[in-house]
Amino acid sequence: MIRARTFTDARQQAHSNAELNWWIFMRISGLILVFLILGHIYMTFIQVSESDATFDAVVNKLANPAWKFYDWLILALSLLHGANGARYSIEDYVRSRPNRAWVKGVFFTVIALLFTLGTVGLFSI
Amino acid sequence: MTQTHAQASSAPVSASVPMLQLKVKVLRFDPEKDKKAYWTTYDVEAQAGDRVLDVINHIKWYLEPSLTFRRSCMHGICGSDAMLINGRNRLACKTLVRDVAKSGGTITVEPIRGLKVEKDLLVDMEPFFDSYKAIMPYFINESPAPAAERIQSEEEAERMAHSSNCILCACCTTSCPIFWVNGSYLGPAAIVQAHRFIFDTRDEATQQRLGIMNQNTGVWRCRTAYNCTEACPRDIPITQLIEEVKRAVMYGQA
Amino acid sequence: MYRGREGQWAFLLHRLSGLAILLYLMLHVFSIGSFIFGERFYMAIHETYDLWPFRIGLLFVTAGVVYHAFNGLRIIVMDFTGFGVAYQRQMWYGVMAISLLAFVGAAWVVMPRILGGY
Amino acid sequence: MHHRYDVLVVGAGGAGLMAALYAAKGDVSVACISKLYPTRSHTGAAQGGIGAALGNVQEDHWEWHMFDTVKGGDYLTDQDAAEVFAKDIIDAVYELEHMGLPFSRTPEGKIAQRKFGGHTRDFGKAAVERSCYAKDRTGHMILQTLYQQNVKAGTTFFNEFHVTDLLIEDGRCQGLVAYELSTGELHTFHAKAVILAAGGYGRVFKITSNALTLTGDLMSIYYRKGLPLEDMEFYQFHPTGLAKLGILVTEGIRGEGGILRNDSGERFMERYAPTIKDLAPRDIVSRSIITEIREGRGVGRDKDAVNIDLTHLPREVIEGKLAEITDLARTYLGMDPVKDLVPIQPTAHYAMGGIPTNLDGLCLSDGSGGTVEGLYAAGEQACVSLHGANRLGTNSLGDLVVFGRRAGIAAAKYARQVEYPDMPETGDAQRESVDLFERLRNGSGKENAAAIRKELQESMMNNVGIFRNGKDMAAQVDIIKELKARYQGVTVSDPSRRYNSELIEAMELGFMLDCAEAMTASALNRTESRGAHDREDFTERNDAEWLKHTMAYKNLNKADDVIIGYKPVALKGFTRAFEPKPRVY
Repeated sequence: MIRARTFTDARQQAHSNAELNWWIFMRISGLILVFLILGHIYMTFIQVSESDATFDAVVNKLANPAWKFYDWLILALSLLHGANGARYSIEDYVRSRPNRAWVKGVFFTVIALLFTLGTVGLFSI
Repeated sequence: MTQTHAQASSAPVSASVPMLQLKVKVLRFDPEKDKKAYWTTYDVEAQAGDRVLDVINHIKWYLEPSLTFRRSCMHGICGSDAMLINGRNRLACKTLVRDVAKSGGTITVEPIRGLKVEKDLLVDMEPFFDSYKAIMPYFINESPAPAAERIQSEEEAERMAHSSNCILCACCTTSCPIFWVNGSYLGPAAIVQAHRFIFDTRDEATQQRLGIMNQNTGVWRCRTAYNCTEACPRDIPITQLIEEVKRAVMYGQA
Repeated sequence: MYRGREGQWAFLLHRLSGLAILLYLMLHVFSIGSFIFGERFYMAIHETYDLWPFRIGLLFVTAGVVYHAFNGLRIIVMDFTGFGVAYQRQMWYGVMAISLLAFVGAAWVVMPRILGGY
Repeated sequence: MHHRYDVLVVGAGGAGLMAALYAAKGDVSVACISKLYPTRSHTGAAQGGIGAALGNVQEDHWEWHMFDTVKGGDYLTDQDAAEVFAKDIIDAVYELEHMGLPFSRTPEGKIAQRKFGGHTRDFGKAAVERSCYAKDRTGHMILQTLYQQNVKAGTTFFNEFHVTDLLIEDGRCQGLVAYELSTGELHTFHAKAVILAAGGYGRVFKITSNALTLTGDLMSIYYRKGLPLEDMEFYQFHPTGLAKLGILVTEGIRGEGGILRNDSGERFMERYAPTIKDLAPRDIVSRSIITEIREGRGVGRDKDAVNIDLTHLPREVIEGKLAEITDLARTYLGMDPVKDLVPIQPTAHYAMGGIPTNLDGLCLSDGSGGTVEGLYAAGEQACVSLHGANRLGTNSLGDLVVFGRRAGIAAAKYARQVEYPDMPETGDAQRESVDLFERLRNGSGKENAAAIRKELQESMMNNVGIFRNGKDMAAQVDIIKELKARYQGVTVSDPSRRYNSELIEAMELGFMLDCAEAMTASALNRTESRGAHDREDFTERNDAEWLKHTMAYKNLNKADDVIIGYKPVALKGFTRAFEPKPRVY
């Protein structure tokens, strides 16, 4: 969205709550992720060694639907939280509109693919 | 470049006042002849209580007449002389030499960032005032005015005490890391102005202004870096005001 | 460099840690998700991760996550309370202390394993 | 470049913005030209308040305000102007409030008012709360509010345009020429009516509360046309400027209860004005302070200041209602008014004189009713002679809004009735401005403008300051002649076209020299003491000979010569009149 140069422009632009909703989402998802991710790191990195995260260990753990849901929640929330955070950065630093459009396009596609991959992976076990 | 020494103070000289030896490093740029900005250092003497503006004026008047900057009132009310002094945005007339340098020390002076440099320390202020104008910076109340004043309590008037104190010097907006990289952000100064009207109990256009603040270019671009609050020469708690506007938008739209 | 104070550095670190975490997250989702392509593919990636530079990198990711998490809480306090703004500096020093502790603590636990090859 | 507007306003301070706003309401095209950005104007530095007999705190009447204004002006005030003013200002203040100005409030939610120097109840019985204020930033709020309203009204602004010449032919103003700072280009503006509101010329003095940009440009341009400047000898020294710096410390500080003390802590104003003490008018307080200093009772290293004492006031008052000056004292002197005495000294503050106008702001070309058609003036620039020989505190902000508004309305009305005047060819119109710049750019001399300016400021301060005498002022006439000769040798070294501030400063010095010349000649000529004009060699007010306005003309046929004429004082208002009496408080 370009800057309103006059107040008429400004008035016309002023009717979307998208930014507000994202802003609230960042805070709520952040609050939830604090617990989910710190727990996740503790359980998979501090408590056990990286060497323990073998194929079998992962498959075994994810056989439990509770862990499945836990991990999927992290996947979904953190990708959204991260993607929106990155969108903030892109909108801050990429000033030309055409560039911004394709950078965003490529980025969101990658995120969507990762989300699909993660979801399929989680629920295909 | 080394220049002759002279007295930079506007105050009467008295032999008992110790003079500080200073190097003043100014970032200069004249698009008529320079491809890029360059630093020039001037040697000056000044008193500890002199304003940095006194020192810069002295350079202009006696050492380098082509040095260009804006200034007017000399005491922090007109908002002309916002500059980047020793790495921070300040008004040159509200910054005393003793606060930024010791004898033998260096004062660096650069133009404020995020706005196009026209010449030396003077920048194009139009984009800044465009942002200001975008928030409808005027009182709106279409209902017929009473014969005397509109009544407003002392507490209600006090809600505007900080925001109405703004002198539009641009110290805040041009200290904002987001504004540096993206001028489409309305910036702290415009939001402070919006705050002044949003929290004026007599004003009737609160919803429109909240709408403008609710856009992509409005308050949500604020990442609470606090540079604006630190830079404000009028001690306006800018970040706090912006947060108040954020909450007003949130509850106003909810 | 603009000589901003605590708030500026808090913002910059928050943004940088956020982007770093996002990058790690993307790699992480890809590597874990890759087990749908079979055990050999997964283990090939995983053995690379098992090398010590990656494991030390993970320590930094941990510190980054802790910083991002607690600075995020600081931001929420600032956004939703009147006093948050007034105490932002003190809160940031708190966040830095917690991040440092988390880094040291995690290193304390993890370093022996890395050095021991486990 | 050529522009055409029905009404042009020069200056974007309080008077200019008010005039632009009201001219626009008169259904004509309006543009406002300012050498600064509008919000940089020095109206913003006014602190204390705007006086109007609203009676929100104590009973008050416009007649009392009119009386105080006339008496404050030492009976040189034109009483018709004072009557119009005292009535109009009440509505004007309410209008400002309706424009959203964030006034401080009384507990009932009305506009708050406080005491101010020279404002009394019942024709001088005791001080009255008349100054309507917004903390101690009233001028700032007025300037911001008026600019905001102009943004709303869509006024066209030409920012950073320096007016270099007025086009006047056969007693009719045709427009003006202005220099665009950002390009170095000259622009011709064609107009039906021009309103001058570009402020004062306080920078001719060394210690002044005025901005660096207040160099009397338009007064000087008017004067260079052979047109008169009225009452230039009356220049107000504000009693309280921060020591050494001259930065204004509002009179509101005394309105809130601040007390002036000398080196022994004595409240010396009790000796000079037993009735209203520290709240006496500015000329009296300034003289009292200087007398204390001269008699060796000053404070500070050079014993050239006295103290203002606020320490007995509650912290909330000092940091709330007087926040601005508290900040200034802390910033510049490192002193905290809550616990420290703050050293102050008188500072050059306000020109009572200026371009003579009638009650509608129409400029006068002589002392006997001649006018310049289509040319108006308002604010400090103008002399409606509301302030007479001494202005009361708060009456400058009042002057801006009342006479700015009247000039705007009158100019728009005039512009609706007439056709555009004939305009000279661009080359002819710009000739004088081009010559001016050519001379400054291509001179051969090596004089430094800053050095000349410094000498002017110091000599004016010493010779035409608070206490004056014939000998010093005669010497000053010669000094100004010499400085003007040296000014011819000033050459601008910066050749650039864009943003050539060296060129501007050199041009402004020329304007200042003119103002100083008219001022010194008028002051030397007036052989009495009245209001702010205090002569050691003529210590008494002399109504028999001098109850008249001075009109100073530049002699166009003889260099450095000033012709003095006179204009009668309006001794009657429309409904009230006050006989001249000795002025005691």
